Amino acid sequence: MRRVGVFVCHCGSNIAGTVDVERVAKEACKFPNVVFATDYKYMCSEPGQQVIKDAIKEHNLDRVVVASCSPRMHEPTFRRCLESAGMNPYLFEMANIREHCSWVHPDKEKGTVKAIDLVRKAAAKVVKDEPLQKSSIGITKRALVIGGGIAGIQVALDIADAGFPVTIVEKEPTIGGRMAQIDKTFPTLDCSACILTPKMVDASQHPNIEILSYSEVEKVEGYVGNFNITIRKKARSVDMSKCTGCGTCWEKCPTKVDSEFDMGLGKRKAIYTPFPQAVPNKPVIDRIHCTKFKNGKCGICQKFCPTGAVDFEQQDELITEKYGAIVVSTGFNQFDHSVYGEYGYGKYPDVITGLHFERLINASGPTMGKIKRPSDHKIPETVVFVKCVGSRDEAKGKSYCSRTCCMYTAKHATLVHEKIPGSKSYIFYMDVRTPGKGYEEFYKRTAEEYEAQYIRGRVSKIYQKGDKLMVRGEDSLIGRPVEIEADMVVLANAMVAREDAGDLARTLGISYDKDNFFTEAHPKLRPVETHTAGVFLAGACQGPKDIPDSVAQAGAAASKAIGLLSKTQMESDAIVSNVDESRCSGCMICKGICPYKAIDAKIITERIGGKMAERQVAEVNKSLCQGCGACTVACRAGCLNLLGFTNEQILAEVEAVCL
Amino acid sequence: MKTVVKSKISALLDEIAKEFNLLVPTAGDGASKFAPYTSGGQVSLDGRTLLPPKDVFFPQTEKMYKFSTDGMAGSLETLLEAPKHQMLFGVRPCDVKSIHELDHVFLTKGFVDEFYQSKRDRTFLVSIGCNGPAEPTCFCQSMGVNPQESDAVDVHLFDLGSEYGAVAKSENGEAFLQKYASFFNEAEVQLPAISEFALKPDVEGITEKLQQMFDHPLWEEVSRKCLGCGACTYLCPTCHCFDISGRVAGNQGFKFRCWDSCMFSEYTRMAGGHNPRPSKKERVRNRFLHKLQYFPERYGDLLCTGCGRCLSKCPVNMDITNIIKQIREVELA
Amino acid sequence: MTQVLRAENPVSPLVPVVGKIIKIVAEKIDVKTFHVSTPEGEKPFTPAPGQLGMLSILNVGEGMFSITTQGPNHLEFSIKKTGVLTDALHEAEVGQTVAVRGPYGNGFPLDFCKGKDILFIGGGIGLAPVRSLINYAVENRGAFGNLQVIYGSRSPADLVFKEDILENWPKVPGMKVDLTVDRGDDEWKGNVGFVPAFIEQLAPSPDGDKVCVLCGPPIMIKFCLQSLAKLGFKDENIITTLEMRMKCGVGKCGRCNIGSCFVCLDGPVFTLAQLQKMPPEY
Amino acid sequence: MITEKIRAAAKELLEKGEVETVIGWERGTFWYNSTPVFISKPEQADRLVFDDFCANNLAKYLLDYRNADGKIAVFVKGCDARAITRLIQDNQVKREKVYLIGIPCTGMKEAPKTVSSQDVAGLPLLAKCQSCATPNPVIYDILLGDPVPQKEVGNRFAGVEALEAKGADEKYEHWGKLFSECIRCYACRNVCPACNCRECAFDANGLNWLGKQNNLQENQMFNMTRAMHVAGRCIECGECERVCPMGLPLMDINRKIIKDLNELFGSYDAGLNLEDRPPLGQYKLDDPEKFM
Amino acid sequence: MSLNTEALPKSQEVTASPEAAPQPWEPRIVGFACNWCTYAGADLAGLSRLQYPPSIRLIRVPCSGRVNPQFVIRAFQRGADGVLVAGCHPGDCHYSTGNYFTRRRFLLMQRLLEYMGMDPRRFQARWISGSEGPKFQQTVTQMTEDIKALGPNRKMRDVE
Repeated sequence: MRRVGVFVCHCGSNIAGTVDVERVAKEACKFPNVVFATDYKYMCSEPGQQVIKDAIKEHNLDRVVVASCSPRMHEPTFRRCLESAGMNPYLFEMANIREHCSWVHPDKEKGTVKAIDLVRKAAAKVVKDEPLQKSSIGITKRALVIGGGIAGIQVALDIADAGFPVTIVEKEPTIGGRMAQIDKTFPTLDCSACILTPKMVDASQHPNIEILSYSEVEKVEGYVGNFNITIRKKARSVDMSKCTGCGTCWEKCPTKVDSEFDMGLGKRKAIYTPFPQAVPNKPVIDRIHCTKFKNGKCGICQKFCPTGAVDFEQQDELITEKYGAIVVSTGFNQFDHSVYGEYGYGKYPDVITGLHFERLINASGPTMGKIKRPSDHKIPETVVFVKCVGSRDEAKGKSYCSRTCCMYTAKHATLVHEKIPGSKSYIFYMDVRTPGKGYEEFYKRTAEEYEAQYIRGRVSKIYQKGDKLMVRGEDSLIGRPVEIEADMVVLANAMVAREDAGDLARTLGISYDKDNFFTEAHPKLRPVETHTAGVFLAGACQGPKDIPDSVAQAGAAASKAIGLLSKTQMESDAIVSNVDESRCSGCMICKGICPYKAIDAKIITERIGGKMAERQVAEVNKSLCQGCGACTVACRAGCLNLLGFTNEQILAEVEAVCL
Repeated sequence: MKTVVKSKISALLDEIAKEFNLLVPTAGDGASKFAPYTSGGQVSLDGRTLLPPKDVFFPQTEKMYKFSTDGMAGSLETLLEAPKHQMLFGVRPCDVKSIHELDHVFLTKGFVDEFYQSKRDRTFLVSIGCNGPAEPTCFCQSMGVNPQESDAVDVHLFDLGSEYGAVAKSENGEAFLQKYASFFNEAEVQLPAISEFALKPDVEGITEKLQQMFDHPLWEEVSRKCLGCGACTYLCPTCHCFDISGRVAGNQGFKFRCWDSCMFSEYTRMAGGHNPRPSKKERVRNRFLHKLQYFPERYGDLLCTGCGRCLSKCPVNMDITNIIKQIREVELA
Repeated sequence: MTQVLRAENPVSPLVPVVGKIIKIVAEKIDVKTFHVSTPEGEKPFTPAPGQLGMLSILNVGEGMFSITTQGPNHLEFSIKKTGVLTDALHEAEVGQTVAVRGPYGNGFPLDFCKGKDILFIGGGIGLAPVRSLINYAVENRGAFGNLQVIYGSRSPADLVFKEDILENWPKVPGMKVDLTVDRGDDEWKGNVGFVPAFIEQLAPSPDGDKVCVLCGPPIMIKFCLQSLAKLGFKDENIITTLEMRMKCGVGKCGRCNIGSCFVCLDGPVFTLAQLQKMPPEY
Repeated sequence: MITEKIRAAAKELLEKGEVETVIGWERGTFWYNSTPVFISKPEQADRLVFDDFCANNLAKYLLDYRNADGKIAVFVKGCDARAITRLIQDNQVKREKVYLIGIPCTGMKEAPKTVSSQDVAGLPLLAKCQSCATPNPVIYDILLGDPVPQKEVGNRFAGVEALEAKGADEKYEHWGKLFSECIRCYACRNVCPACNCRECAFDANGLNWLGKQNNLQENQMFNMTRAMHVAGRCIECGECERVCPMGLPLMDINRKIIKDLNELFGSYDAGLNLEDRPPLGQYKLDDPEKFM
Repeated sequence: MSLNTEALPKSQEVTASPEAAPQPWEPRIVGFACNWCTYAGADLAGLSRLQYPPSIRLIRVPCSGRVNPQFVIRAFQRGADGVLVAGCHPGDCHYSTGNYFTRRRFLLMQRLLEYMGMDPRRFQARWISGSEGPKFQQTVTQMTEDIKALGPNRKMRDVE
């Protein structure tokens, strides 16, 4: 008979508060096969784990049940504890009597009864557990970075410096991401391009880094250490090997189009590079607006190109590569505040967003750094800044705070003061949040030295009056409505996830939250990992954050990836499917079910009725199988069993719970 | 001979039901079987029931003992309660013989099965004779059964057309006829002639012949069409193979015995996987040899009373009379 | 020819009585001998040599095992780890409650063997059923002629009942014990080789109507029979035991039949002559 | 006429040695019993017969010939042919190892009550043939006789709909009574071409999906599990209902599953063409999720 | 199999919960929760201290695709009053396609259970993601109320 030990945790008062842990331990002794049961204040603590190790030796236990918190939290912890006590870590089950019991059932009596049931369930399952071994698989020592913003570049550089080849896949024609659009960076006001472009150049020149710009990830197959990733290299219509980036083509190109990079404030040609310091500095033809593609005429760029690099016949190219780790750093979008009809965006050209303002003050921007009103290019005297547009607003926008608006609005006010002498800035705010190093001091200087007028209140309406914009709001500190005549209004829009974030998450098989930001494995303990092994996160794609945090996360994600790639062999999980070949009839219905293509047919020969005969049976590739178990239900005869969650174990749990 | 008019039978049954736990052949919806009598209920005294009376004494599932475990300790308690006195009314001679053969198995050879015995000793048997094949598939006459009369009962009723002729076959039978004499009147009777049977297999000397036919290719041919289901064995009044298994729920549990069929594939499979009868050929051969050779060798009777149930319900019309004919036609070297 | 010993049975032969494991002897890694007695400390029943008992752990299952020997108030079962029940038994400890019923089977033909020389041949765990007869012969030494035990196993570590085969039995007057192993190791002094070859090497003479009791894996029995035939042993004098799946143990559930006889009731002990007359289906 | 064609075809195949064995029907105990027969010599071909009582579906016997060296010929009616298609899809039969002789079928008859009445015409069609949707074989090597016109089959789900309309307790009462009649002889499973596992989950002694007792709960578990296992595989050949000794209306269960499969995942009939895959073996992104 | 059928279990629903019992009857619901979403959602409900009746017992499975319809029948057999199968929203499955099969299997299974006479409220399948703690709480609360109204389950239950 098995010798099971049950260990009930108090978790301080988290469990002991609403579950009578002593009674649970006492009842556990009566369960079949349980030979030892005790309770302790903190099972997961060092002394707690020692209690388990001692009990294993003293009562020579061969199976352990811990009744404490969620296995998603401490299952690995207790498995390691068992391993150090010389026991197979898979002869272990947890009963979740905290999240699923003590924290949600105030009635102590009923909570205790439920806890006892959960422990009986775990004990019934552990009796059926068999020792399992992890199998090891090889690792492709190569990383893929999706998104070439500052976070992506930093990750690529760190991994490349560690000696592993990295590929950056960037949707836009150039890397640089959002940061390239920004003029100055708070709090030190050093110029964004000055700190970004060297990194971009480092990335382009680093021997270990390959940049695939104007490309997207099409399909991701395989699993940690062995991802097969199909990348679509969109047709640039320019032959990268021949093009020298001389710029003749985009000078001669007759077609002018609104530049997305300049947020529509400036123009670009049909054949263009988004901004001068683009890396790779090779143009792309915008096939939607280029007359050659629209009606077959023109083709001037091809004529004037000295190296004949322009090639209209170029098609999308699909390449499939093997990678060991993936880091997602696809950045963020600005909140589309058209829902706030009252702010008049779209009706009044002089009501612009933060990024528009960044393009205006940028030296390589459409106005060569001079702040001019988009409507009549006059220099504005009075500029009003409106914060929390779309943030902290569950009704119309996003419930969260976008963390960066307070700081970049203060920066904008500082720059308005510097660039337009005698100008006046007003800032409508709810709160001013300055969580970073030197942030509060920077905000103080803006308010005091640069006389930026902070008004605590929300803006209710903006309307045009003559060539002025009337900004009506309320100053909640003095409790009076306020109306300001402004020449220009800058809205600090919320940071939201990319619109295709959901599709990318599905392609990668990672989960995402209600705002489409990618979900980290654990908010506090594993912020840069996802639940899908081998896929890591960096930057704003995981949640709103500023450049310092993004770069810090980039370093963390890179170290995780390096940690994975530095191993020669990787242990694949022991929870995999297993075929009982003597009973398998080879119908292969399981093969069509497996999402990882881990099941295939194999021919075995055996002696039937005196002569050797061949027969087809299913075979599970233990390294591909991720242990989802969908195949076990499709197999009618029950020859496919998922080790760790076998049919017998789950049936035992069902019976124990219904006792 | 004492006779009773058929129309008074239901009244007689009402009386009996007061004293006995009365079981009668019913043909309500679903298959015809022996079921507790409900006055005015569906009683069908012509033809034989599809389900044999064997499960009156040897139920398909029967709890033997319950047990409880507590860590290493444990206790068990037999679940043997003798049923109230019961009467099995309207059994056909072929079924009477089958009961007699089950007695061989469960009550002799050194061990007595109390579960069977406790029911068998408390059952008063009343049989009704047939004047010919009740179903087209009947062939009891050729298997040594007198369709009109059976002896190993308490009371036998001859079918005389509009009335029954009652003959006591045991003291209990005598007492029964005394007790219910009001229903009977004395009359001279003339047994009707037994009508012709369609199936007349000749079983003369078949046991001896089969002793040399274990490896004969006949079995390969015969067994090909069998599906290996258990219909024949579960409908057969004489088949008595059973399995012992248990059910555990936490610390409580019980052990039960239930019908099993030698035709099932895992019937003789041992723990290590070795199976002395791995394919249909061995299993079909074993079933017919058990009925026509092994049982006669051991107990003296053929283990087939010619009721024809297996013949009528076999999905592929496996016909024991045809197999007997084929065995007869085989010339041994 | 086989006289039948029956012990009375309080209730149905299918309902066991509660027993307890009072001692466990680890013979080798996958064989243990369990000493079983009733909670009151007596013998559940008195079997004859060669008889079987149905041993069970209540909430696990039931299995038929040969009773290798018996003491004044306990029975001994030697059990190899092969299935669900035997696994549970091998993990059980002293004091574990079991249920036991029996005795079943015909047991060895004592009258037939009395007064004759007996050659016991055992292979691996096959020695267990034979040991019940050997111990009976040792206790009633006078009733039997010369005794010889030829016992072989895969390796020295696989030898079971070491106490009997190395100390007790060699000291018994008129009793010879010859051991062999398929693969020796450095301490092993005895013979190395398969049992059938070892038999031919020892060449025991069949005269004096010597009886030979033979148990072991089917493959070993097949070759031993050939060797014994060469040495002139008559079929009626060669006795062996068979192993079949058994459920009721009293010849009623129909499962363990070979031809018309039931291994659990008419066996498990058969002479070679009987076996040759039975259909080859075991 | 058909019988002569059958005998001729079988004799020719065996004489030319094209096939090792021919599986067909022969006359059984009475004139209304036709029973499967396995012929391996040309002269035995005269035992073959095709009449109004050849209800057995011969497809499943091919499972016993998996390791046969030569080809096997088998006579297939409309329903049998669908069973062959399913067995090929389940990799239990290789198309090239089977020679299919198709027979257009006008439906098989119930057995008469008494032996003597020889009149066949008056006998009603078997329940399974009354609602037969594929009288002509969908797959064959040769076809004996020209295709039979497709019968107008009423709403095959009428029985199911009638049952669905009942209240929960009424339905439980209905099925509870029927399932307590089941004696678990497994004839329905052993005759069913969809149940082609090497060893049934219920027979594996280690895996106790099903208790051995015969009570209402275990019978419910058996019947419901079998319904889910043959979901998408049942070709409505009706053999399970025909062979059930207790006469349980098993097709009411299988037809309910087929009705639901068609309603939920698009019209699908098992065994009609080789490329289909059972609905439960695949999915569509826009599958309905009414109750999720 | 005529005589010894246990009395066919009374199939009418016990409406009022038996007052006599000292403890008010608490329905017993067996829940199969997929480890990546619903189990995490239940954890989140715990983290956020969302109270719900203690009638559910969750069995963790790697994916809702692992839940075999036969487990559901076994649960009802052994005395469950309600069964919940919950997993990730289609598209969120950690194993990408697991819950598509769950959806197909249990759409069919629920109709079969209903066809066999089981009250549909006793068997529920839900998509509950890792961030939907409140939805988990509402599902359990709602299901408990439904089943309290229905009373203990008599159908398909081992009559020991």
